[in-house]
Order: sequence, then C-alpha cells, then structure tokens
Amino acid sequence: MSEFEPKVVAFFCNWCTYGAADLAGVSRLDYPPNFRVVRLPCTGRLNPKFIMEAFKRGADGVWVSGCHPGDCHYIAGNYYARRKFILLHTLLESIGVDPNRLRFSWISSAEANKFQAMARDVIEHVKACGPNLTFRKAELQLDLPEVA
Amino acid sequence: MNNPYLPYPVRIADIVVDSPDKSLRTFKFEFLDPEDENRFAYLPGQFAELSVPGQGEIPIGIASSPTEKGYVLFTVNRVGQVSSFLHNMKPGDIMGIRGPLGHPYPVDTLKGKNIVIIASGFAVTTLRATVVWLLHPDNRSNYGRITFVYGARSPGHLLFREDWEAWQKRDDIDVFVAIYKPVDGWTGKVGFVPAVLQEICPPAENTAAIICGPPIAIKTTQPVLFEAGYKPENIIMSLENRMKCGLGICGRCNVGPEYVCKDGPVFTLAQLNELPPEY
Amino acid sequence: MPEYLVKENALADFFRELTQDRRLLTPQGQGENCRLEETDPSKVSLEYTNTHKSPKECFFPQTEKLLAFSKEADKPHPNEYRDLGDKAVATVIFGLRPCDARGLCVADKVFQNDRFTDPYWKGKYEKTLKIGLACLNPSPQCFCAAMGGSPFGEAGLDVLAYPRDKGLGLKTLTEAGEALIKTTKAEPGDLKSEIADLEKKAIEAQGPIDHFVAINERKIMELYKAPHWPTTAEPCLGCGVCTFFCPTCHCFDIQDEANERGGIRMRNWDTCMSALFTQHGSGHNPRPSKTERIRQRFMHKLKYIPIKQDGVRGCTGCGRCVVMCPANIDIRSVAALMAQTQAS
Amino acid sequence: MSNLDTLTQKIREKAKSLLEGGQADVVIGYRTGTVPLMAAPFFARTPQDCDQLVWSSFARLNLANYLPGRTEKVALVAKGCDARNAVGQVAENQYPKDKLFILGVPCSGQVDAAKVAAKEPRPIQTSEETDDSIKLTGPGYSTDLKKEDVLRRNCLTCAHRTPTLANELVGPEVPSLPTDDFSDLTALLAKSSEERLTYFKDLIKDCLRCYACRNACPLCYCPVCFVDETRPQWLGKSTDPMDTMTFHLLRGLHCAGRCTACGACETACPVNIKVREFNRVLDKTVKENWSYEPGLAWDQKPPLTVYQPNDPADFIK
Repeated sequence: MSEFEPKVVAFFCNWCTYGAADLAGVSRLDYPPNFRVVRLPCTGRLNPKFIMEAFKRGADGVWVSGCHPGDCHYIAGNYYARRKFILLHTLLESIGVDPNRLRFSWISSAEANKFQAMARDVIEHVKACGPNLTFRKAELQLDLPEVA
Repeated sequence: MNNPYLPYPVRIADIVVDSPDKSLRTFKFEFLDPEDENRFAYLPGQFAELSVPGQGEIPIGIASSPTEKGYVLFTVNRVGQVSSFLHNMKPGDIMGIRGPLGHPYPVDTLKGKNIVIIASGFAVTTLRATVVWLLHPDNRSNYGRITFVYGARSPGHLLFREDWEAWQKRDDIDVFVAIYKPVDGWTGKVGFVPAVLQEICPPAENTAAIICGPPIAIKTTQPVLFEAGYKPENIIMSLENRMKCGLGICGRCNVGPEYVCKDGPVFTLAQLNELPPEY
Repeated sequence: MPEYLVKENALADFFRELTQDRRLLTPQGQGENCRLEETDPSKVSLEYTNTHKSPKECFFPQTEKLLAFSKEADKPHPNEYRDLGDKAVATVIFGLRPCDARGLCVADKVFQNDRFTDPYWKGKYEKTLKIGLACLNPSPQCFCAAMGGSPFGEAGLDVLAYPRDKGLGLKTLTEAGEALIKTTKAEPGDLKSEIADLEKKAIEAQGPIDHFVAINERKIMELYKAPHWPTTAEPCLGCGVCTFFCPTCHCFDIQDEANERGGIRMRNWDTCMSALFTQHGSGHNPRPSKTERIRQRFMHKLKYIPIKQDGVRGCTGCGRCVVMCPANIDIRSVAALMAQTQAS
Repeated sequence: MSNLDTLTQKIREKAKSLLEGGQADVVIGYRTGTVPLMAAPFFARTPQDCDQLVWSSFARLNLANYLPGRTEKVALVAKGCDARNAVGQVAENQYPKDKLFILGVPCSGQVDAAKVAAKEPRPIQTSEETDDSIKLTGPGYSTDLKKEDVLRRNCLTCAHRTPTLANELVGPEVPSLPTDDFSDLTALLAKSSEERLTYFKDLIKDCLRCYACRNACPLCYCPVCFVDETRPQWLGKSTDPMDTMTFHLLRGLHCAGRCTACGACETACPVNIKVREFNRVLDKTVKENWSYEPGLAWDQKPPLTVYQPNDPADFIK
C-alpha cells in the first residue's frame, strides 16, 4: 500500500501567512502539497463551523494560520480569534480529537522559512495520526439497485 | 409498485432568461423515456416537483399546456438553494420531474361558462397553460367568452410575450396586458391589475374568475370582483405553500384540514373562507 | 375471533414460536430506557408502562433513505434518481399499547391517503403483525378512553394480549392474527367476560375527560379565533418534543445529500413547532409565531384530523407529550380551553 | 408554614403590588404543573393571576429565556442562575435594564426528575413537597424521598444560590455551596483520547436533534440559529452522529463563558443527555484562563468579546 497522503484544509490570513506561502513559492522552498488553502481576510473571520465542516467532510487535518499578535491588519482581529482558538483547541482535544489534527500558527508574510517548516510539521503530524476515520461524517452509502 | 417519490428523468432542452434581472428563467424539459410523457398526464393548474440531484426539489406550476406535445415548461424564480442551482444548469443536463401533483383548475365544471383569467407577475405560468388549453380547437367551443388580464412590473418582466401577442390578434379571446408604471415605447395599458380589471371587468353572470399572483395582488383583486357581482364560489385561486412531498403526507402545506399539495393548490374563495388564512 | 391462553411455563416457548420466520420486537427496559427491540424470546418483559418513544419509528424511522443517484452510472443515465426500495422484513411486534396501535392507524391513513401510497411506510406496515398488550394499570398521565380508545382497544392490532396469571390471555382480531396464533401452542379458552371486566376497571381508573366532545361541535374558524391561543403558546419553547414523541405525528422533511460520486434523497422527522417548517423561500411565513404554530398542532390533532378521518382524533391519549413537554403545555388543559370556545 | 409556602406567599404579594403599581406589565413565574414534579412557566398579567404563582423545587426551567424580544415591563421570578442570565441578557443588549424587575428567590436546589424516576420507577400520580422531602404517590403506593438525594447535579455545586443582583429578594439568603471543581471532568480528561471520544460520542447517541436544549437556553436567542441556516447548510438534517456532534460542539462554543449552569438544557432534554458536559469543558477553560463568571455585573463583557494581549496560547506555533 502506498504511503498515506493526508488531506489538510488550511485557513490562511490574506495579510500574512497567505503571503508567506507565496514567498515560499517564489523562493523555491519546497513543502508538502497536501493542503488546500482557504484564504481569509483575517483569522478573526474564522468561524468554528468552518473547521467542523472540514472535518465533517473528511479532512484529515486543519491548519489555521494568521498574523503574529500585535500585527493584525485590522488591529485586533487575531487577538479575538486567539480566544476562540483557545476554546476550540481545548474543546476538541478534550472530546478526544488528536490535537495534531488541528494546528494553529502565526506566520508573517516575510517568514517563508517558518511557513516551510510549519507546513512540513503539520503534514508530518497528520500523517502520524493516520486517516481521519472517527471524526467525520459516514460515507454516503449509495448502494444503488442494479438496473435491469 | 409505483413509487410517487421517484422523479421521471428529463433533459433540459432549452432555457430562456425571462426578466432583465435574470431572476426568472423558463426551462423546457424533454422526457428521456417517451413513455414517461404519457404517464405524466396533466391539466392546466397542476404542478410538479423539479428534482435537482443532490440539491433537492421545488414545487413549480406547469407553464405548458398538455396540448403542447413533446415537452413541458416551467418558469422558475431564483430564491433558494435549489432554484439557484437550477438557474446555473445548462441545456443537455439531466435532472428529474415528479408529478403531476395537485388538482388542476376545474376546466370540466367551467364548461359552458365565460372565464376571466387574471394574472399578476410571474404567477402567469399556470394561467398561460390554461389559456393555451382553452384556445385549443378541441376545447375552445366548450367555453363562452374568455378574457385574459395580465400585469407585470415592466415590459421586460412580462413573460410569454409571443403567446399573448398572438392571442391579441385573435377574436375569440380579449387580452389586456398592462405594466405598473409608464415606460417609453410602451403603448399598452398602464396600472396595477385591479385597476385594469375594474376598467374592463366582464359581467359576473355565468362567469368564473381564475386569479393567480402574489398575496397582495390576490387581496386587492377580490374587491373588484365582488363589486362586479362575482360570488365566492366563482372565484378560483391557486395557493402557494411550502411543500416537500407533494403527496399530502409530509404535512407542511396544511391549511386547516386541507393539504395544499394534494387537495389544492386550486381552491374557490368559498372554500378558503372556511379555512384559516395560513397561506 | 376466538380467545387463547398462554400459561406461565409456556410463555418462553410461545415467543419462540412467534419468531419462527420473522423477527420479534418487544419493549425492553423501563421508563426512559423502554424501547422496542429485537428480543431474545426467553427475555420478554410484560412489566412496562409505555415505550419511551412511540412505535412509529418502526415504520417511519427518524431518518430514512428513499432514493439514490450516481454521477457515474451510465445505465440508464447519470444523475438519475433510483428507488432504494423498501427493505422491510417480516416482523411481529409484541407489546404495542392500544393507544400506540391507534396512532399507527391515524398515520396509516395519511401515508396511504385517498390519492397516494407511500411505499416505504406501506412495506413495513404490511409486513408487520401487531400484537397489542392491554393496560391493566394505565399510567396517571394516560387518557386513551377520553380520546375514543380504550386500555383494551383493538384498532390497528392483529392480536390483543393481556397479562394473566403471569402468562397471557389472547384475543385474535384479524385473520392474520388468528393464523399467527394458530402456529403456536396457545390453548383456546373463553375469556370474553374476563376481558370485559378488566377493560371496565382500567377505564374507570383513568377517570373521565369529556371536553373533547364539545370541540367536535365547534366550527374550524370558531376554534381558530378562540382568544386563548396566545396565552397557551406563551410558555412554549418551540422544541417539538411533543411532535417527535407523538404516535400520530408524521411530518417530515426531504433532504438531499451528495458527494463527488453521487447522492441520496432521504426524509427526516420534522416538526410544525419550528418556524422554518412553513417558511417560504421568499421569507413569507404563513405561521410566523409560536401562537400560530401551537394552534396548528392542537387544531390538527383535535379538529383537522377528525374532519379528514371520520371523527377519529389525532391524539390517542398516550400521554407522552403531557409528560415530556418541558413547559408543561398539557393537551388536556388546552382541549378544555378549546371546548369553552363560544359558538359565534 | 413551611419555607416554600412563605416564599410562595411573598412572591404573590410582591407580584400583585408590582402589577398594581405599574412597575411591571407581566410577572413571569411558575405555577403548579398538571403533572407531578413539575412547576410550569406562568405569565401573570392581573392581580388575580398572581394567586396561581408558586415556588417549589420543581422550577427547573430558566425563565430568563422568555425575556429577549419582549417589549413589556417584566418582573422575573428568578433563582440565582435565572437572575444571572437576566443580567447577562441586559449586558448583551437583549432586554433593557430599566424594564426589568428581578424578583429574586433564594434557591435551595431543584429536583431532577430523572433521579426521582431512578429511585421510584413506578408511575407517579402526585408529588408533594415539604422543605426537605418529597412525598410521591402512585397506584397503590406512597414513598418519601429526601430532597437532597434527588437534586440536579448543577444544583449541588451552585455558588450563587441567592440571586446576586436582584431588585428584591423574597426570602432570606441561603448559604452558597462550594463551586464546581470539575473533579469528574479532570478524571475524564486523564483518560486516553480514544476513550474520551467514545465517551462523548456515546453521550449524544440518543440525541433526536429536537433542539429542546437550545430552545430552553436563555443564551440561545439568535434570530436564525446556525443549525437552521440553509445557504450554506452547515448541518445535515439526518441523525448522522457527526452532524449531531457538530451541533453539540458549536452550541457549547456559542455558550462558552456565558453559561450559568442553570441546567435548563438538561431539564428540557427528552432523552436525558448530559448536554452540559460540553459546556463544562469550556467553562473550566474560561474560568482557568480568565477567571470569568457570567451574570455578576450589569456591564460585564463576555470573554469572547474582549481580549488580553497576553492571552495564554502555547499551542499556537
């Protein structure tokens, strides 16, 4: 069997981590291609239901990344977001979701190297968790009757 | 056993954008299995559930007349999840229609009578079907004088222009088409439907009125008909409630003991007067 | 139809005989945990008041798949919905309370109405033999007799059983029920007068509630315009617990779920206590507030269904909504208010 | 006269004088239920209505739930938790402070119907209450239960049994209890992640998604709840366990830090799910990180509407 390639949904702030990903690209820093990026105007926009939706649909991991505290383009969006993350992180960990499946980071648009390192770290840890079989919706059983 | 939840597979044959804001589109469907067209035997005033795979179903009045063979027409207003998805589908796409559902306008009991048909906005669909059906050579001689009153916001919002322009040229139907506000280049009538009706309302004797439109239009049209002497049992209306199954089972379209989908959607005003106004 | 006896020492064999070519569901557990379950014939309990949920879920599960389509299927067409069929298996339910059996009759008239037949309901309903268990000691919150039923009611049942000397008394009610009991070693016996006595006692234990009759005499619009609806509705939380537990409530929502390979169409229980239930796509809502919604529920149970079903009420007096409602909106008190409505 | 009767008497007197004096248009309190172990919400609008008001240990619903969106002047018969929720609603602009009169009732705990049913499984016909016991009668029996044995679990760790910000108290203060130390939760959290996931999945396996917990909750006043949103639809409508889990997790998050542990959700739940288990995980975090307790001041800001530059978040890399 080939190695497990996880699917990770990444929510990046437009003003920092999204730029860092760009910079990593133009700097030819290679990183694993396992994540699908959703661009947010600010991590403050991140509603926990987005994260649940990703897991429900079978994401093996979710990665949220925004501006360093104090650097928010909207002054304090990430401070508010941080409080949400604290609760969300605790809640999911408490009910038994491996914390390696839900990762958070602060990466500025200049930190391409941190982006590369973090991307590798996220994917490596999700790989270690294995496929998400327990925290997702059941596959639709189509079991169509045979057509005569 | 015949499963009433199972839609007939159809192909979108054509899509016509009907209004300047593109919120109305008329879909022409062809049955994939020609036998299904015979099974889908309907009369004007009935509706069907348009079934978009993976999205859901919406109940829509049938805009074509059974006298038009080979296809069925539905005009869909874009409001919710299913209708928005449907608006983005393309000719050739495969979906389903389930029906016909509900009761038609009582064309049998109206035989021998004059009929005035009053349409507001895009509720004209099932009334367009009714007029096409009434004007068909097999049916026309069974009815008296036919009057068609139709109003919409602007010339662009008037649906089925080819049809009513053709009817205007005939002498076996009186056609009055109006827009609500004057616009350059419009030579027809101007004014809300009740006002137009007041002007031209045919005498009540041996005449039935069929009204379809948004609640406000229905409400304001009734006094005009009362004034002209129409009795509640001769005022026929079509209700629109939220529906899911269309079979009188799932329960959400109840108006009193009646299920709008199974027992309606066509009711006389006399019937509605005995029911709670929950529509 | 004749009566039969099953003695205490023959009880386990009797249940084993019932399962010969069908599965057996009986109530298991007490109180909140009492539910209809597939049962080991040696462990059938006769000691319970009511199942926690009504038995409608055996015929109309909370979530039921109806149709499915595949985007890939090329026969006959991709995206064409196909019937998943009715997967009903031959079943016998032992221990339906007479109120719940009547509830199934009311729902059956909706699922198999004057114009359409619901194949998913019909399959399960017709493949299930229903053995009722009469109530010798109705619960204090029961009022089946006031709703036109009886603790020994027979509607909707194939066989009516009752506990008798740690065994059972049986009365067969349909040909199918008679045939079923004939396959067992139940002994014939004459129980007519015993049943009549027990029924009388059980009805007397409930005490009379007579205001339901007055509702029949009021017109729809008189009851609809009654002044008490806003105060009746005021404590309502709008949760719909009453509808989910009701043996006659049958409303559902149809939903599609899809992925990249295809999708299914399913139905899920829905409740008229929710504002979304009737809300149009345009935002217009014929029942915009809980006053209209509460009125709808009680009018439907006590007025609309009797009109459509020859006087049979949509409430069978099982008492579940009375006990479960967190705000204590009690159908008996509401009916009393409706009965007081003045004729116009 | 028992303490309960005295409280009932005081509530009626005060309710009458508030209605007669025009300080309130409606008094929201409890009346005796039509079934045993039940005090039902009751809306008194005339002095005569007030004679139906009662106080008992069956007053489990949270009446602050009826405040949002109301335009009348309300006098609210409130336990410690209800009063804190009313204060919270004022702080969250759901009801104006100047229209609210909190008629505080020092509360010695409410009875858990499920605990009673576990002790007395036979059908119950009547329930009568004295200050420390409950007498149950049913067909052919009668039993006495000690009230302290059948109180709801949230009532056993209630730090604000006497309403903190009432306009008036109808009885003498009752001593506070040691607050929830989350010891059971700490034990649970020490288990393996698989065990915890199994525990929480098992907890909600009977959920019908009737949303009675949401509707009984005074914090849940959103005009459109996320479970009812359709475009996009965040939650499937079936009984899929992950949709159900999503509902409970997000409901927990929405209530985080605002929950007063009134227990109305668990009271309303028809299948006895310990709904508050999710809230408690969050309450514990909120308390440890920001030592916040809701409903103790009129101008309190819920913890998710403010921030500290040094909020602790080591898990963010």
